[in-house]
Amino acid sequence: MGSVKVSELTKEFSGVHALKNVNLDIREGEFFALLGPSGCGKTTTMRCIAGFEQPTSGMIQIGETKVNHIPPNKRNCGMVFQSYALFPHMNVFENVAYSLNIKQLNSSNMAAKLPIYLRLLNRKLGKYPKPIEQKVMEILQYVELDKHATRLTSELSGGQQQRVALARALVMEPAVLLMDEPLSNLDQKLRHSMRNTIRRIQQDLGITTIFVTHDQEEAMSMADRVAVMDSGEVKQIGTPIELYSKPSTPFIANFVGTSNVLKGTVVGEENGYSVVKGHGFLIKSTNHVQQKEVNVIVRPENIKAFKPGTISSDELTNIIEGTVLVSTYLGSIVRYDIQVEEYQLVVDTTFVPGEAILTEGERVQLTIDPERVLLI
Amino acid sequence: MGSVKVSELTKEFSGVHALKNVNLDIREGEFFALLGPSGCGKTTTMRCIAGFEQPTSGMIQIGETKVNHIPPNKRNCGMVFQSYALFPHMNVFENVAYSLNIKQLNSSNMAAKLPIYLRLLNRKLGKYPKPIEQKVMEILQYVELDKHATRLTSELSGGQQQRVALARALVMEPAVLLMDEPLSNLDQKLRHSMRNTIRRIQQDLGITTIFVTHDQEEAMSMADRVAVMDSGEVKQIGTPIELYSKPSTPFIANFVGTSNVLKGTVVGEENGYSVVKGHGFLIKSTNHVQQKEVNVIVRPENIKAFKPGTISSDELTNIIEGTVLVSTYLGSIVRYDIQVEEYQLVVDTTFVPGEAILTEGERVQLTIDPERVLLI
Amino acid sequence: MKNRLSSFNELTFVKVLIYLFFGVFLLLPLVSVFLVSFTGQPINLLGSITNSNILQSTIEKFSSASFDNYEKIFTNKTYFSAVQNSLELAILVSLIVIVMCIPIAYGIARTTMPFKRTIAALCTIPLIVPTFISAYAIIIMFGRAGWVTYIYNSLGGEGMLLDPYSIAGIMLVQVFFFFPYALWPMVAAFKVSDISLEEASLNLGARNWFTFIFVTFPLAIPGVISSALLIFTVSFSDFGTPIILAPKDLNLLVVEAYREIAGFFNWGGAAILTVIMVLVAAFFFWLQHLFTKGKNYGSVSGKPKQQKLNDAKGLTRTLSVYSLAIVIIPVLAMLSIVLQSLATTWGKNPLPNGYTLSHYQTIFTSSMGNIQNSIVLALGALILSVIIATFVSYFVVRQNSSKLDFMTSIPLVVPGIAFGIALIQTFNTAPLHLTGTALLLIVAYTIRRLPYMVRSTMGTMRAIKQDIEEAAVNLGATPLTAAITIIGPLMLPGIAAGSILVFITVIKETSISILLAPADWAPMSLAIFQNILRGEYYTAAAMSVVLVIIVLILQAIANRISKNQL
Amino acid sequence: GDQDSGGGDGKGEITFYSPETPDMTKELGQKFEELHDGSVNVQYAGTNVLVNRMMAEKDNPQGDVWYGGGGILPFEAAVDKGIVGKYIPDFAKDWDTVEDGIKVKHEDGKYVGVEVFVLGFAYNTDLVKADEAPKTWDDLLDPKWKGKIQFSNPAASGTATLMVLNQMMQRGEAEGWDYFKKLVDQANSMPDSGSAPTKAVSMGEAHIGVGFDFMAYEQKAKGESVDFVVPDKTPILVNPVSIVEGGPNPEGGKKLIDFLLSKEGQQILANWYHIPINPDVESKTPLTLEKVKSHAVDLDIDWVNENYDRVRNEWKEKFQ
Ligand SMILES: Nc1ncnc2c1ncn2[C@@H]1O[C@H](COP(=O)(O)OP(=O)(O)OP(=O)(O)O)[C@@H](O)[C@H]1O
Ligand SMILES: Nc1ncnc2c1ncn2[C@@H]1O[C@H](COP(=O)(O)OP(=O)(O)OP(=O)(O)O)[C@@H](O)[C@H]1O
Ligand SMILES: [Mg+2]
Ligand SMILES: [Mg+2]
Repeated sequence: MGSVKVSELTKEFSGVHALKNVNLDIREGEFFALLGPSGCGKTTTMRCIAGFEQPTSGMIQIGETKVNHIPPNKRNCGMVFQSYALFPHMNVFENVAYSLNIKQLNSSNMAAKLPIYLRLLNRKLGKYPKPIEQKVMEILQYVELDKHATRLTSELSGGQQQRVALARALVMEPAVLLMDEPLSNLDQKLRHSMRNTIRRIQQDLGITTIFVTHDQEEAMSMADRVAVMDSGEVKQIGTPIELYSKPSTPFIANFVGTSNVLKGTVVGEENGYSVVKGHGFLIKSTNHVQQKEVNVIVRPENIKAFKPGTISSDELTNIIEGTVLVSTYLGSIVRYDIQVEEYQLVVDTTFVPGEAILTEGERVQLTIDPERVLLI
Repeated sequence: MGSVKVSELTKEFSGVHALKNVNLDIREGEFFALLGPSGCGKTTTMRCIAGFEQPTSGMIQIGETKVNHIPPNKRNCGMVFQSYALFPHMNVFENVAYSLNIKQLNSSNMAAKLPIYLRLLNRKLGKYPKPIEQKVMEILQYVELDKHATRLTSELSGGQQQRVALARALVMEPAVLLMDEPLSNLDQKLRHSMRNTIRRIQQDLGITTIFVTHDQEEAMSMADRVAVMDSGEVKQIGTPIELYSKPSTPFIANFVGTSNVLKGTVVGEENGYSVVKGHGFLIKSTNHVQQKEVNVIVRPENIKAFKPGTISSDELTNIIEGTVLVSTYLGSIVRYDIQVEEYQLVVDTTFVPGEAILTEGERVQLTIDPERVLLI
Repeated sequence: MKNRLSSFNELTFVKVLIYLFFGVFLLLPLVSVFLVSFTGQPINLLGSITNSNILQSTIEKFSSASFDNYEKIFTNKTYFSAVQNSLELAILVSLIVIVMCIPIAYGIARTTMPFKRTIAALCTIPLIVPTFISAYAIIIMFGRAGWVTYIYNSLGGEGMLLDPYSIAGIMLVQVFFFFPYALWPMVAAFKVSDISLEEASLNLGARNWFTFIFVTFPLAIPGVISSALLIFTVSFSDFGTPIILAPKDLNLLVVEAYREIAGFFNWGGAAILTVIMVLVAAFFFWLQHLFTKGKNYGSVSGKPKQQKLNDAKGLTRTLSVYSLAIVIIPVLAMLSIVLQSLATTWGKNPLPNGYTLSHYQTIFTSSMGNIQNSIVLALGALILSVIIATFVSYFVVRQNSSKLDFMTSIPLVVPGIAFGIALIQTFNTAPLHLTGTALLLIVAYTIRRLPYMVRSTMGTMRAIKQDIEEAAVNLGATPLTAAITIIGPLMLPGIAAGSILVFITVIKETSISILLAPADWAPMSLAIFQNILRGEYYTAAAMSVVLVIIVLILQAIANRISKNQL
Repeated sequence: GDQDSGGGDGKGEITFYSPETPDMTKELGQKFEELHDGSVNVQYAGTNVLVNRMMAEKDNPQGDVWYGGGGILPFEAAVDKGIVGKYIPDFAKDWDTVEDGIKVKHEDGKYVGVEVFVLGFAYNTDLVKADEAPKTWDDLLDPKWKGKIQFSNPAASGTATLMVLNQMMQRGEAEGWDYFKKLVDQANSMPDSGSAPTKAVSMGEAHIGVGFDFMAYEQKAKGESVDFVVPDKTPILVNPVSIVEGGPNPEGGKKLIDFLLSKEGQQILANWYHIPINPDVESKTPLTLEKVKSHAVDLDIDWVNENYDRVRNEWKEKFQ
């Protein structure tokens, strides 16, 4: 009932092609992420599903129903807007209670409607029934805003506002939940706990969820499947592990996590390894491909860096020489940019306190396990 | 000239203490990050520096000048607003050119002012001089929006809008640049390149920069120094490495990167190790402290997990037993939540393709290097 | 634009209702007026449907229909100069008023200027004073025997400081007594702007005034243009002032129309002039439409910002002094009216010859019922206009219903007397026999004053970002519920501004009241007008003073209730 | 105007349209109610508004009696519009249509006069001495009044059109237009309302104003420095009353008209400084029908009716 199917969706804004033949098939209860560079059409896709944009062409189905002509308020799609879209004249509690009020409104008879309208117009004009109050306060506790329930939304910080937007969409328990960068303004700790909250509610209620995030880690750790978009097109759909380990194009390899991409030509085979020759290097891979001209993809954490002469004996395949350009300390790891011929390779090593970090200008030897060299 | 000094800054909003005695001393040309949970007062601090909030008490100095009573337009502080605050009646180009127009206006005589006013009123009424046009287009190239120069800001995606806000602040080359989560709506790739752009411009011009980010990695990799705030107070100021390796409180340890915090009592010394006894564990540390009751801080990447019986011989100190609760795949690493007595420890291990991931419910043995156990 | 949903929903239903309302109570009567321009005699369209006698006479009238009236009017060159003069006057007055009001509007909406509440209160007074009375007040001040002239002469001046019996005199009255029509919608437009945009501008190095001109003001432009149009039509269709001040070479379109019908019962001629006025107005609406198209900036965003008031001392003081300097003129005029209301007689001397309270006594013994009627009728019209205007603004801004926009603005330029007569013609018999009921009176007031409400709510509506409404719909609200619970409250500044205008203008409305008010519903304004009619200026002045006091009290109460709206 | 208000016996509600002073009209209504059964619903508005209203209501008239309009001209016009009915009360049965040059009732009984209006000059006694005040229409052209005279605008006001038509009749058209060319130069303002010039005189805004007698005397009675001059030869008119054609309560309406001409009714008019037409009632002003008769010009009402629109249009073309 809550599955979402998007077929050949195209959307044009006065000349701008925001979406081109987008196809998505999202299963009921799935947690689905849209990933892609800024301006690639993620928000537009969501807005089409929610019913705020009329597609130029294409079909959208929710459950078994074609919804192209169903008005947005009948689609039962909760949405967390990228711009929050909070109601500025209502306080936190009222913002969150809005959809519950509406639900009650729709299910009550004429006479009972009046007090609901009154309290919607002004909080002083009506008391909220206990169940609504409880439900709202519960969700506010989840997003850690219960103490701010009576504040006006204009008196909140950016992150607090974002959490109100999140709570407002979650409380309505929609069949489909659309979240457009719902956690972008939260710190890591809070984001972590919000993720768990979202996940829990989503699973408890079996809500089909589509979310946009620019945060790799978030997409990877939360999503059942991920669609990578670029320039209005869907480039690849798959589980996080599929995308990470088998990206279908260099663009995706690069977009989903960091990758080093080198151009080369397959020159032959040796002991079951494909041998690729590039400008200034020779690399072996366990990967086999049809074509001659290939992109060699290596993840930063799959390259090891050694001071010359310190390579251990079991690391003797795929040795490349280079010079350290920059070293960046990233908490638990150290990231090196290393110049190898015309390429700048990114190499991540685990930071070991006390152990010296390679310094800029230093010569290094790099090794790559052939099993972790992807050819596409 | 561009140093920023904040002394005993306090700000109250009708009863809410947003800032309490904040002290910051930011050197000229420094790249300074404000870090802290949502609602801790980061935006308020910035707004006080920019002059949009009048402090309840305390002093703000830019360079040698006390600026408490200098209007915002005279402070020469560029700001990227958390809410972007783009001018909706201007297109992308005009938004970015705004401050250049003003600069030109201030430095021209009466007669020369007219065309500037005209083009500010309506883009059709005046041509922009070459230098302004060039400068704007250059910065738009940096933020990858040169193709959208003539779009209205309402026709941009969220991330594109954010980049306009960034370009608008950068182009004015202020003495002090304040950035409130300037990259929160950008994908990792773009964020990476934006960071480089910001860094380059900042260093070329020696702009003192204060920025807010919720992104650990961003703070760690970009900032010269970081201030960690909580509930309106500054808790610790230091370089990223200092904060990571010597957090002064468990809160900071937990906030700056993930930490496992265990409560324990120092029961004695052994071979130069402090021995700490907690509920169900005994841990040795090279750290020595005065007090008896301590917090034991261990980073996830400093814990190793083994299937029982597979521990290598040089890892025999600090062995703890536990059960895997959850395993999460995060691209290059796998994160385990492991139950050890009453604690849930977070353990990160490098993901090795092909190697089996520990499954939920499995028993594990953990080891911790005593050198990486922090007592506070 | 965005809501191109084909399915029929509640909002569509509301829209149909609104069209129906305007169709029956505005268009049908106006069509009758238009037909009259051919027949020269009243036409009862509704009556013809149900009553065969009426149908008979209607057919007769049509059989004698001709283009005579048109021929007469278009061969008469005085009408062309009348159109030209009226246009010049109205355009000039609206330009002056707009420029004059911007600083006051900004001061009231966005600063903590000293005496703000007083200034705001004083700025409603000019609206309350009936035009006839304010024109008289100007004569009392600037006339040959006026006290300003007296002071001017004793300071050595020759003749009159400013000749009130001239176009300049008319402009003086219109500018200083009509400016609140533009002021309040403008205040509303300034109120809804997004403060962080101004902060951004300051931050980029712009000064306060600069920020105002290039950021704050452009964002308020839709509201300002809307106000300008309002003042244009108010000035264009005002006949009270020119008739009282009566420059000898006076030749204005509305006066011509008024005379055709009032002096000569020439319905045909008046109908044509009405048609011309509607056409002129249509042209200006089209211009406005052209200008504000695509300017829905939406500054009330879903990332709510707190409104901060500008408290820069120099600025607020300057604004305060300036605003006081502007309102001093109507206030002095009002004082002159107060003096007149207390005078036994007031002849050629600068001050009255004697003082008495008897005029007030007269009012309180004879007109209390009228006061009560006024308030009840005005409240009725107010409620009806709030509801209709909210939806009309919604349709106009969100669904681009420019037809509706134009239709709700027509009443601005139809002379009250013409509209009143048209209503009587249409509703004098079954099937809708409403003449002589309070209901028709309220409906007529509503239609006539609704444009003020629409103008000011539309300005605010344009400032509300679409996504806020989308969020409501997304949370399950029907577009109607979203309009009521989200858009409505967000438009409050506009509704408040419009309410002042509607309430006050209904209270002082005369032309409709004269024609339609049944005896037991006679409002205060009617009593005032009747006094003026018979030269009872002292009593009329006293009534105006009472009117002003009543409105100020009601306004204070409304403020108390709604707290922060003004 | 409800369905049940009509009744053959003249009882029930009588709707009374009047543009004359509201308080006076109210008094008339009350007095009638006192003396007869039936209630009077007074609807006051300007003459023009009332006429327009009657025209609009023609298909279903709401009024019963129409009294007053600044003289007979609006009534003459209304005859053609078919909005006035026929009724001559017994009191006026014996009157000639025209007496002493004054048309006192309609030839077909469509209206009957209830009081007398004299068109003349109001002057401000503080600014103008009684013996200096103009005595004839020609006196108005005296250069000493330049910029000190007001008269209402003939393009708008019936009172002023009467003045224009009268001069045309007396002088012939060419000379008449000459006269007004000069008179317009003398004026400082030409308001639309017939009573406005008198009011301007009492305010001191004009020295001389052209208007009807009662306007000035009403002001004078209030203590204003105003007095009135009856010019040598000037239009004198009756202010009539009519029954509304097809009105809901014709019997009641007739009774009300009878009352207006009765002593009680006429006394009220006199109290408001109108010149009563019933000789049994004494005038409160220095003027009586007897005294002013000799000033009356011979007004050819038919000529007036025929030329009304034409002259007005010419005026507009010449002076605007
Ligand atoms: N106008 C206001 N009235 C009352 N409280 C306010 C107001 N503005 C901010 N606050 C409160 O002050 C505190 C600090 O807000 P601030 O915006 O500085 O937080 P922040 O650190 O920027 O948070 P975030 O990361 O969520 O943007 C918050 O708890 C907020 O709720
Ligand atoms: N109203 C509009 N008119 C013209 N172009 C538009 C409009 N709205 C969006 N676009 C364009 O359509 C493209 C897709 O926009 P969309 O908002 O879907 O991007 P997004 O993937 O959500 O990006 P982000 O991550 O930056 O939010 C963008 O290039 C944007 O500039
Ligand atoms: Mg987006
Ligand atoms: Mg913030």
